[in-house]
Amino acid sequence: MQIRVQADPFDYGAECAAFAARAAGPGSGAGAVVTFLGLVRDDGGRLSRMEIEHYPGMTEKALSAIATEAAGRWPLSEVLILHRFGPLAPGDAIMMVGTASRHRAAAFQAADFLMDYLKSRAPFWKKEFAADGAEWVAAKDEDETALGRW
Amino acid sequence: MQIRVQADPFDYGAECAAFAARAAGPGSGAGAVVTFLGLVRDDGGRLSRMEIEHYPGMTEKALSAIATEAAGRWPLSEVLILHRFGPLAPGDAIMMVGTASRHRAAAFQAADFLMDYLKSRAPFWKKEFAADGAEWVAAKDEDETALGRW
Amino acid sequence: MIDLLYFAWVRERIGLPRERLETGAATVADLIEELKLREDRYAAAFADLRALRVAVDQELADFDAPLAGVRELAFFPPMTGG
Amino acid sequence: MIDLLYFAWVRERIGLPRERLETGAATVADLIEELKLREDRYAAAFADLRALRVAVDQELADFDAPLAGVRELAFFPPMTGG
Repeated sequence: MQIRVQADPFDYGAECAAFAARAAGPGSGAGAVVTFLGLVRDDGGRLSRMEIEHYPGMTEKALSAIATEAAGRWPLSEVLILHRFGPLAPGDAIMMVGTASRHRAAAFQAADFLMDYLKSRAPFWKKEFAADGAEWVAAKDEDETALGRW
Repeated sequence: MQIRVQADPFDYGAECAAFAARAAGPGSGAGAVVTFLGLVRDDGGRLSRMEIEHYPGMTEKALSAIATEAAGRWPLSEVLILHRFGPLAPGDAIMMVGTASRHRAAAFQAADFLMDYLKSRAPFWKKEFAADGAEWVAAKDEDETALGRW
Repeated sequence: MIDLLYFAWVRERIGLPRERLETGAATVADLIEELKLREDRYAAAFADLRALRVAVDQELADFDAPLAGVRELAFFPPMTGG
Repeated sequence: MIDLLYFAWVRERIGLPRERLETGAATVADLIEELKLREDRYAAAFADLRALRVAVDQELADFDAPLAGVRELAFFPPMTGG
């Protein structure tokens, strides 16, 4: 299990390769690896930049708890949650998750679960900066509702 | 949209990086990228090797049809299906799919859909070689049933 | 003339990956009956149609599909990709 | 003494990211009432509790959570990670 919270950019391709190598080593039994990559949408050119604030200390705990919960619900040979904070530009990678399991249904469901929980239970807040001003992104009711799926 | 059928191994990390670069270029609006990687399970050491047979000509057509169907159901900025054939060893990468969309639900669902259809509608057949003999992998009823989800 | 292609255990039971055939059969099912009468290896390969799939000119089809104008017919077990 | 942390627009409305406080409040809700009476900026930040979340010693909690033994309390809007 790997949890990383960082301001620095990450190399998505290199992270995928390293995750698959960890997840699918000899004896892991892994047959399925799923990764999700979240990017800053350019929003039709409206967005000039984004700033992500987080709660150092709690963030790592919350992400570990979410990953541990996923590993308890599905037989995962490996889990990755990597999330950036600080200033970001349109097109930048914000975060990624990785899941690996024997079968694909578990890997898909666990990745989807991680994303749902990460969205509403990890202490990150996005602020968007556009030509017409800056605004904190509002949480969506549907994000909270999504947790009811699990 | 990229469809590739090949005997050669592929570099999963490099494929992920290239897919994300194609999928999330300026103006794509992409905010979510999902990849799935399928590996040869070692089956507790039982499996010594695997051989994948396919139907050249029909394979490419079937994969294109599946990718086109996915792109019609979800707003995808990019789709990748890459599948190997020929001899494979435990731990080897068999195939991968990639999907990119504005929102994560579409990217997850499209990747899951591609896998369900690829499993039952693309002309690939796996033969497993173990110490106690060789056997063609039997299709599972649940794989056919899974198509009913969509 | 029609090209017949066999894959996986269908290929192994029939003993070859492809062959060309002149046939007067009207449908896929008729052609299968014709083949089964020819030799035991065909009878073995086509013994249980529920375990078989057919592609007509590289598209999945039913066993009652007509053969008129068809160039390529493929028989194989249910697919196991992914 | 308790550490109070503020994030996102809560931090902006209150005008600082953290502060230490001596309080006799029994619960999170009591402390909020105490803060609201102190200055307008707290009243503005805590005007609508439905728009707020609280973490007690880095765990999400309810507003009626007791403060006895608590070292760190954080107030913030609903989270928007991912």
